[in-house]
Amino acid sequence: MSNHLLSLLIWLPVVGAIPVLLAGAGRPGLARWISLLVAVATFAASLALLPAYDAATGTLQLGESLSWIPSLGINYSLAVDGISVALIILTTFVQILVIVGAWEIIQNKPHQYMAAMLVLEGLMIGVFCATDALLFYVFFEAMLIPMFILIGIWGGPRRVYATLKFFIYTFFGSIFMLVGLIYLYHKTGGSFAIADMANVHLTLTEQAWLFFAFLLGFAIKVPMVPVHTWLPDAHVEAPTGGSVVLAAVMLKIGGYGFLRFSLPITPDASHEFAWLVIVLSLIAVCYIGYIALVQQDMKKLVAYSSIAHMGFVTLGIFIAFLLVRDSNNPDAARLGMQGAMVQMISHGFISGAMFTCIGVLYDRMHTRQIKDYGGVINVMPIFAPFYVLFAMANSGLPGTSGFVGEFMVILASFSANPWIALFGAFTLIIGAAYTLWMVKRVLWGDIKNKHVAELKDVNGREIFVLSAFAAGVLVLGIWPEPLVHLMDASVARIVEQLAITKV
Amino acid sequence: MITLSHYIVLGAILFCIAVAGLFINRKNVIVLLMAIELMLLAVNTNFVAFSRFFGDVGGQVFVFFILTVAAAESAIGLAILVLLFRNRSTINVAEIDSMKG
Amino acid sequence: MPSINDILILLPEAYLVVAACVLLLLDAYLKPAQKGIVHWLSIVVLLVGAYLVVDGQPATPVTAFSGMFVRDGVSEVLKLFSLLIMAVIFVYARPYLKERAIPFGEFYTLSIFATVGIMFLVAAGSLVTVYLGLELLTLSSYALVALNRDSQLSSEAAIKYFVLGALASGMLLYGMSMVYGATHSLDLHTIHAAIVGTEWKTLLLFGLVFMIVGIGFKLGAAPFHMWIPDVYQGSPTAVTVFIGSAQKLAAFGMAYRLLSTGMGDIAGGATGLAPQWQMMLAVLAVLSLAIGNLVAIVQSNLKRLLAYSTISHMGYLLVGLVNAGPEGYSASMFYAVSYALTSAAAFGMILVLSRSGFECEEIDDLRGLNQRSPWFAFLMLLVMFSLAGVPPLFGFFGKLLVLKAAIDAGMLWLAIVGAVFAIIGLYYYLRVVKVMYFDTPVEGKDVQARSDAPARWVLSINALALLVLGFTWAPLLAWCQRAFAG
Amino acid sequence: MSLSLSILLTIALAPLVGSILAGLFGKVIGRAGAHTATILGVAIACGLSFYVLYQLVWGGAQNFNQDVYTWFEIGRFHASVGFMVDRLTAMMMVVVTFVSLLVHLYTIGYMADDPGYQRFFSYISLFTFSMLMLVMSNNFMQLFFGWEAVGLVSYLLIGFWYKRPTAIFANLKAFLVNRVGDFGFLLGISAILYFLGTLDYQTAFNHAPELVGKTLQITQNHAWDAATVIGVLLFIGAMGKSAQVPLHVWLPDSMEGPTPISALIHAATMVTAGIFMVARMSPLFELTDAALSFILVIGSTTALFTGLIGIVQNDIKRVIAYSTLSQLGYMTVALGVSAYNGAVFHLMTHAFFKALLFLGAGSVIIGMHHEQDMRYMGGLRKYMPVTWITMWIGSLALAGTPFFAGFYSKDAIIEAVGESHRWGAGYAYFCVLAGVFVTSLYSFRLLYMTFHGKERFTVAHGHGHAHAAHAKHDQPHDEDHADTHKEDAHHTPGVLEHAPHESPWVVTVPLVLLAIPSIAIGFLTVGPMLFGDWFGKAIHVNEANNVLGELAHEFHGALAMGLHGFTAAPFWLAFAGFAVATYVYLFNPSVADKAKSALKPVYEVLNHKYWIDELYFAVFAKGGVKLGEGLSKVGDAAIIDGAIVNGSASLVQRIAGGARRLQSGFLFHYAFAMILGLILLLGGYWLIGQ
Repeated sequence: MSNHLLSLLIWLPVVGAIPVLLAGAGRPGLARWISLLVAVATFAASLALLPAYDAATGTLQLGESLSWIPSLGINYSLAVDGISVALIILTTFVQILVIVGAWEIIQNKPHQYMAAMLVLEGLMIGVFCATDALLFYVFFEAMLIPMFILIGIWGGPRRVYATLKFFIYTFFGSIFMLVGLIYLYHKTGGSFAIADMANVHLTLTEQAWLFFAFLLGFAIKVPMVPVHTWLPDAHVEAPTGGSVVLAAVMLKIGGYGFLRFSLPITPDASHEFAWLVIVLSLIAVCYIGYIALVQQDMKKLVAYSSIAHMGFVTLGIFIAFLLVRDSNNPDAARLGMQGAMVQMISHGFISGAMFTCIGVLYDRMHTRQIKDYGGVINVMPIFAPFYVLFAMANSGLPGTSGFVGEFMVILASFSANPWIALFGAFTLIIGAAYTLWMVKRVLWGDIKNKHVAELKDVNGREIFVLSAFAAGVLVLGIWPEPLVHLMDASVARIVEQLAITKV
Repeated sequence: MITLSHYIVLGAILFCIAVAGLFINRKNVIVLLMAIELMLLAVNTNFVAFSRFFGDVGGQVFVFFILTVAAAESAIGLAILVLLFRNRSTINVAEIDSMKG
Repeated sequence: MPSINDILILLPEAYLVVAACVLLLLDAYLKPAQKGIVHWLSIVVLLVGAYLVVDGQPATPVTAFSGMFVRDGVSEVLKLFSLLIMAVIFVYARPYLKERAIPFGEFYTLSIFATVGIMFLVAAGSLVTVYLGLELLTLSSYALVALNRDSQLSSEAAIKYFVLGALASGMLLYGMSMVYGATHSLDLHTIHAAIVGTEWKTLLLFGLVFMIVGIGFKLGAAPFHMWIPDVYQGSPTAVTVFIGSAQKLAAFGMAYRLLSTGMGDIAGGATGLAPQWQMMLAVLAVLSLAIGNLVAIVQSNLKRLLAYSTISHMGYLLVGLVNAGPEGYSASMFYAVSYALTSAAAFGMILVLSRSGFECEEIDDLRGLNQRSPWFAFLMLLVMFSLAGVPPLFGFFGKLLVLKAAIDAGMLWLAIVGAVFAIIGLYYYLRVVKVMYFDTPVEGKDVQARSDAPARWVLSINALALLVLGFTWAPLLAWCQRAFAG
Repeated sequence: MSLSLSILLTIALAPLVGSILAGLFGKVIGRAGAHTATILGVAIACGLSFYVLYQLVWGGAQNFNQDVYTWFEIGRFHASVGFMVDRLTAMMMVVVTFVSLLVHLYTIGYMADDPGYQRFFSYISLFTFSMLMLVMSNNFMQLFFGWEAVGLVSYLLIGFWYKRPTAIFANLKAFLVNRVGDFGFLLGISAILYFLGTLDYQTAFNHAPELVGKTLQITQNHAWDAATVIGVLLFIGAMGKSAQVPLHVWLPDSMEGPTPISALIHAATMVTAGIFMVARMSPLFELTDAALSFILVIGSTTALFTGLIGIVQNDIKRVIAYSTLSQLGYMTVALGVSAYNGAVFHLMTHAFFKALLFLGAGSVIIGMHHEQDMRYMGGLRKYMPVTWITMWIGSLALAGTPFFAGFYSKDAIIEAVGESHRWGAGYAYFCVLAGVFVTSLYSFRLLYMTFHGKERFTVAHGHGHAHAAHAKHDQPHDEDHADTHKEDAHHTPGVLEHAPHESPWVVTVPLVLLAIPSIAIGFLTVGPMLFGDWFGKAIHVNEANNVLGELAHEFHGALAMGLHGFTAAPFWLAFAGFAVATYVYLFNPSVADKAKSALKPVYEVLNHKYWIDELYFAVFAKGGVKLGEGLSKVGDAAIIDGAIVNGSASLVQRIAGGARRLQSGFLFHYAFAMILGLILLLGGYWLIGQ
C-alpha cells in the first residue's frame, strides 16, 4: 500500500472521475457526493504521506519505478521530497473545498464539472510526484485539458478568448521546454530521469539555451512579468472553482518546476541569469502592484495580486544563487528558498480564499465590478470578517500565512543586496493599498444600492469553506515551523546543489 | 552518329513539352490527358535508350509495364472526364475551380 | 525461376486479389437487398488478409521473384495496419454509402484492390514493383474519388486528383529512368550498391530529385500538396478517410523503399545519397509544416481543415525521415501509424455524425455537440488533442519521437521549427473543441451520432485507442524499431 | 525568585481570550457578557502586570527572557515567540493594561447604546493583547508581529463606524501610512539579521559592538555605516507608529474612531510603541550618532510644528490629537539625545494625563450630545464639574506645571536637550522651549473655550431627563454621523435638544482614577526612573552620551526639582502661554478674531496643516492611481497583450489569409506549383553542389 501511495494519490481521483461521469449524468446529487467522497479519500491518502515521509533527510522518498517505454528508457517513476509533500497536501485540501464550494453553484452539467476537477487534481499531483522528465511533461501538459474545459464551459462571457489564450500561452511555453528535454535526453545518452539530467555535463551555452527553454515554460505558468497577461483573463472568466485551483495550485507548478529543472540542470546559467529573474520578480511586485491598484474587477485585482505574490516565489528561489555563489551565505539562501516555498503554500490558501470570497459575492450579485458593491458588511456580518481576514493576509499581515513567506524572502534578499529587499518590501505598501482599498470600497461604507441591500449572508456550506481556508491561513501564520521543518532538509539539499558548477 | 545523349535530350524535350502542356494549357482537359501520355512517352524513350545502350533488358520490360498501365490510366481518365462533363457540362480547365482556398 | 515458394511469400496479396474478384462477381449477382453481405464479407476478407500477413511472417526478411518483392518487418507492420484500418473504414463507410446510394460492390472491390496496391508498394524490392503498386493504388483511388457519380465536387476532385497524380507518377517514372540510366538496374539493392561506382552522378541526382517529387506528391508534402484539400473535400467522406489514413502508410513505405533501400546510407557510411535527400526532405518538411498549419487556421470546412492538418502532419513525418537512420525510420513509421489511426477516427466521426442530406463537414455543424451527445464530443476531443499532440494522447508521442529523431540527427533547428508550428496548429484543433463544447447548437441542424451501432462502437474503440495507446505505446514502438533493426 | 512563564502567558492571553469570546460569541453572551469577559481578561492581565512589576522592583526577581515556541528554524537563523521581561517591559505592561482597563470601564458608558458594543470590546481587548505581545517580545519577529497587529486593530477601530466615509477613509490612510513606516522597520530588521545574524534581542545586543566599522555597500563606491543604516531604518518604523513628521498625517484623522480608542490607542499606548522600541534598542542606537541626530531633528520638528497646528483647531479631540503629536515629538527628542529613560518616563506620565484628557473630552462630547466643536461650547463647568476638574488637572500636567506629572518628565527632557552636544541639539532646544509655550497656549485655550466663558450653545427645549434623553438621542448617532466629523448634518450647530449634563459614573470614575497618577506619578517616580538606574540593563547609554547622568548631579529629590522648576525658563514660557490664553479666550475673545485676521497667512498655513495632507493625497494617492492606470493601459493592454500576444495572433491570421489564396482552385496553378517545387529542389541541390 504505502509503497504505491503516490500512484494511489494520482490515480484515485482520475479513476474516481469515471463513476462521476457515468453515474452523475442526470443525477447531479449523486455526482456531487461521489466526487466529494473521492476528494476526501484522496485528502486522507495524502495525509498518509506525513507519517510515511521522513523529513529529516529530505531525500526523494516513497519512490516507485516502472519501466514505461523500455526502448527509450522512459520510466513511470515517482518520488516525493518535503516540498512535493507540502504541495500535494495543499492540492488535495483545496480540492475538497473547491468541490464543496461548487456544490449547488454549478447547475450546468455538474457531473462533468466535478469529473474535470478530479482529473485535474490527479494530474496536478502527478506533476508533483514525477521524477522522470517526460512523465512530468505529460502531466504538466495534460493538466491543461481539464482546465481548458472548466474555463470554457463554466466560464464567463469572454471565456472562449480567455481559455484559448490560457491554453496556447501555456503550450507555447512548454513546447520549447519539451525540445530542451529531448536535447537533454540526447545528452544523457538516453535517459529522461531528472537526476541523470542534473548530472550531465553541459557547457555554459547549452545551459543558457536550456535555461531559457525552462524559463519560458515555467515563467508562463508562474506567471512572471511579462508573460503574465493570460492570468487575469483566465481568472476573470473562470468559474470560482477554476480560479481557486488555478491560483492555489497550478501557479505553484511553475515555481516547483524551477526547483526541479532550472536549478539542478542549469545551475551555472541560472546563476548567470539570476539577475534577470530577480529583476522580473521585482517588477512583478511593483509594476503589477500598481496595475492591481486600478483594477475595477475584483477577480482581476486578485489575479494581479497573485502575480505580485508569486514574484516572491521566483525572487526567493533565485536570490539563492547570489547568496550561495556570490556572498557565500548558504543559510540565507535556505531562508530565502524556504520563504519562496512557504509563500507558495500560503498563497495557495490566501488566493483560494480570496477567489472563494469573490465567488460568494458573485453568486449573489452576478457582478464582480467593485463599483457595484459598497457597505456589504451591513448585510453580511458573518461574511465580512472572513473577507477582512483574507484581505489582511493578502497584504501580508503578521499572524497570517501571507506574512511568513514574504518576511523570509525579504530578510534573505537583504543579505543578497539591500536594493532587492527595498523593492521587495515595497509590497508592504502597495499590497496593502490595493487590497484594503478594495475592502474599503466593497465592504465598508453605507449600503450602496438596493442589490447590496438584498444580499443574503453566507450559508453553512460557504462558512465551512471559508473557515477551512481561514484555519489554514492562521495556523500557517502563527506556527509555520511544522511546514518549514517538513521542507527544510529538501531545501537544504537543493541549496547545496546550487554551489556545484557543471562547466 | 546518334549517341545516348541524343536520346536523353529528346526525352527531356518531350518531357518538357508535356509538362508545359500541363500548366500552360487553360482550355481543355483532353489536352491534359494527351500531355500525360506524352510524358510517359518521354520516360519510355529514356528507358529504351538506356537498356539498349547497356544491353540490359530490364528497362524494356519496364516499358511494357508502363504502356499497359498508361492504357488503363487513360481509360480511367476519360471515364472521369465523361463524368465531369455529365455533371458540369464543361471540360474547360479554367472553370473547374469550385473548390479553392 | 519463379517457384511455388514465391507465391507463398506473397500469399496475402494473392489471396486478396482473388478475394476481390470473387466479391466483384458476387456483387454483380446479388439482389440489391442482399448486398449487405458484401459488406461483411469484405471486412472478413480484410481481416483474413491481416491474419495471413502476420501468420506467414518469416523471421528474417525474404524476397520473391528475384528480389522484386520483399517481405520484411517494415512491410509487415505497414500491411497489417493498412488492412486493419481499411476494415475499420469499411465499418464507418457502410451507413454513409447506403444513404447516398453509392454502389457498394465497386467501393469494396476498388478499396481492396487499392489495399493490394499499398501492400505491393510497401513490399517493393524494385522500381517496377514500386511503380505497379503505386499505380494499382492510385488508379483505384481515382475511381473511388469519382464514385459519387452525381456530385459535382466529387468529379472535380477526381479530375484534379487524376491529372496531378498522373503528372506526379510521370515525374517519378522519369526519375526512375534516370536512376536506371545511372545505375543500369531496376533492383533497389543493386541500385544502392551501384551508387558508389557510377560515373553518372549528376544523372543520378536528377533522378533522385524527380523521384522525391513523386514521393512528395504521394505524401502530400508541400509544395506537392495542392491536390490534398480539394480531393479531401470533394471526394465522398468514406473515400477521404481512406486517402487520409491508409494511404499515408503506403506513402511512407514508398519513401522508405526508394530513399533508404534505394539510395540511403549503408549503416552510416557516407556512400549513399542520404545527405542530399536529407536536405531536400528538410525543405519539404518546413514548407509542409508552414503551409499546412497556417492555412488550416482559416478553414471553415472540417474536411478541408483536416486536409491541411494532414499536410502539416506529413511535415512531421518528414522531420523524422530526415534523420535517415533506423531511429528516424522507426519514428516516422510510428508517426505514420499513429496519424493513420487518428485521422481514421477523425473522418470516422464525420461519417458517423452525418446523415442523408447532411454532410457534417462544416466546423459549425459541430456546435454544441457536447449537449447533444457528450460521448461523441468527448471522443472528438480526444481525436483533436491527439492531432494537436497534447499528452497523454497518442499523437503527442509520435511528435516526441520525430522531434527526437531530428535532434539525434543534429538538426535542432528543424525540431524547433516543428515545435513552433505545433503551437500554431494547436489553435485550430482547439477551435473544433471550442465549437463542440463552448458553443450552443444552432436550431435545425442539431448533430447527433447516427444510429448504426457497429460504426458507433468501432468509432468509440478507435478514438479511445488514442487515449489507451497514449499509455501503452511501448510495444508498438518496439515493433517499429525491430522492423528497422536488421 | 524569578518570574514564571505561565504568569506571562496568562497576562498576554487573558485579553485575547476575552476578545475571542466577545468577538465570536458576542451574540451568544450578549452585551453584559461581552464586557464582563473582556474586562475580566484585562483585569487579570493588569493585576498580574502589577505583580510582575512588583516582583521585578521589590521582589528581587531576575529579568525574564525565554522562548515559548519556535516560529521557524532554518540553518543558523531562528525565529521564535518568546517573552523578555525587565523593568522597562514591566512598566509598559502596567501602563498598557492599566489604561486599557480604565478604557474598558469607560467604554461601558460611552458606547452604551452602540449596536457594535460587543465588537468594540472585542477589538480593544485584541488591541491589549497585541500591545502586550509587542512590549513583551524578546525578538524582532514578534516585535514586528505586535507592531502590525496593533496597526490592524487601530485600522479596525478607526473605521469602527464604518458607515462614515470619513472614518473609512481615515482608517485606510492610517494603515497605509503606518505601512510606510513598517516598510522601513522591516528593512531594519533585515539589516539586523544580515549584520548580526539573529532576530533575538539579547543575542543582537550582545553582538551589537561588532557593528562598529561594518558598512553596507550601497553603490559601487559608496558605503554606509551599518549601525546608522539599522538605526535610521528602525526609526522610520517608529516614525510611522509614533506619528513623527512627515508620517504624522494619520494621527489627527484617527480621531474618527470612538473617543475611548483615541485615549487608549492614539494617545496612551500604541503611538508610544515607537518610543518604546527605540528605548528597547538603545544598545543599537547608542552606536550611531548620525541616526540619533536624525531622530533628534525629526522629533523636535514634530514637537513644535504639530503643536502650532493645535492652536487653531476647533474640534476638541483634534486639539488633543495635535498635542499628542507634539508630546510624542518631545519623547522622540529625548531619544535623540540618548535620554532614553527620559523618553520612557515622559511616555508613562503622558499616557496617564493624555488618556485623562481624551476621556475627559469624550465625557464632554457625551455631555454635549456628540457635539465636538469647541466654538459651540463654553461655560460647561457648572454642568459637568468632575470632568471640568479632571480636565484641568490633565491640562496642568500637560503644560508642565511644577509638581504635576508632566512637569518632571518634560522638564527633564528640556534639560537633557540643553545638556546634549549632539548635532541638531541647538535646533531641538529651541523647538522644545517654544513647544512649551505652544503647549500651554492650546491647552488653556481648550479649557477656556470648553468650560469657561459664556455658553455658545442654546438648548432647544427645556432641561431635565438629561439621561433618558441622552440615551434616546445617542442611539442613532453612529448612523447619523454619516458625512462630516465636525458639525453634525442632522442639527444646526450649537443648538442642543437637551442641556449638557455630567456623565455617568462609569465615565467619571476612570477620569478620577487617571487624575491621581496625572498629579502624583511624576513626583513619586522621577528619582528612580530618571536619575537612578531603575531600568538597570534594560536601557544602555554610552557614558559619552549620558546627559541624564549629567543632570543627575544637580538632582536633589523631586521636591527640590519642583521648586527649582519655578525659576526655570520652561515654567515662564508655560506661564506666558497661560497668560495669553487667559487674556484672549477668557477676558477678551474678540482678540482671537483680530489675531486671526491680522495673521491671516500664518493662520491659513496652520489651519491647512501646512497642506501636507493635500500634498500626499495628490502625489501618492492620486499619483499612484494615475501611474497604475498608465501602466495597465500602456504596459499590459497596449504593449504585451495588444502588440505582442494578440498582435502575433492576428499576424498569423493575416499570413494564413494570404497563404490560402495560393490554393486558387485551378489545375494549372496546382501543376505549376509542382513544377516550381521541382525546380526549387533542383536549384537547391545545385546550390549545395557548388
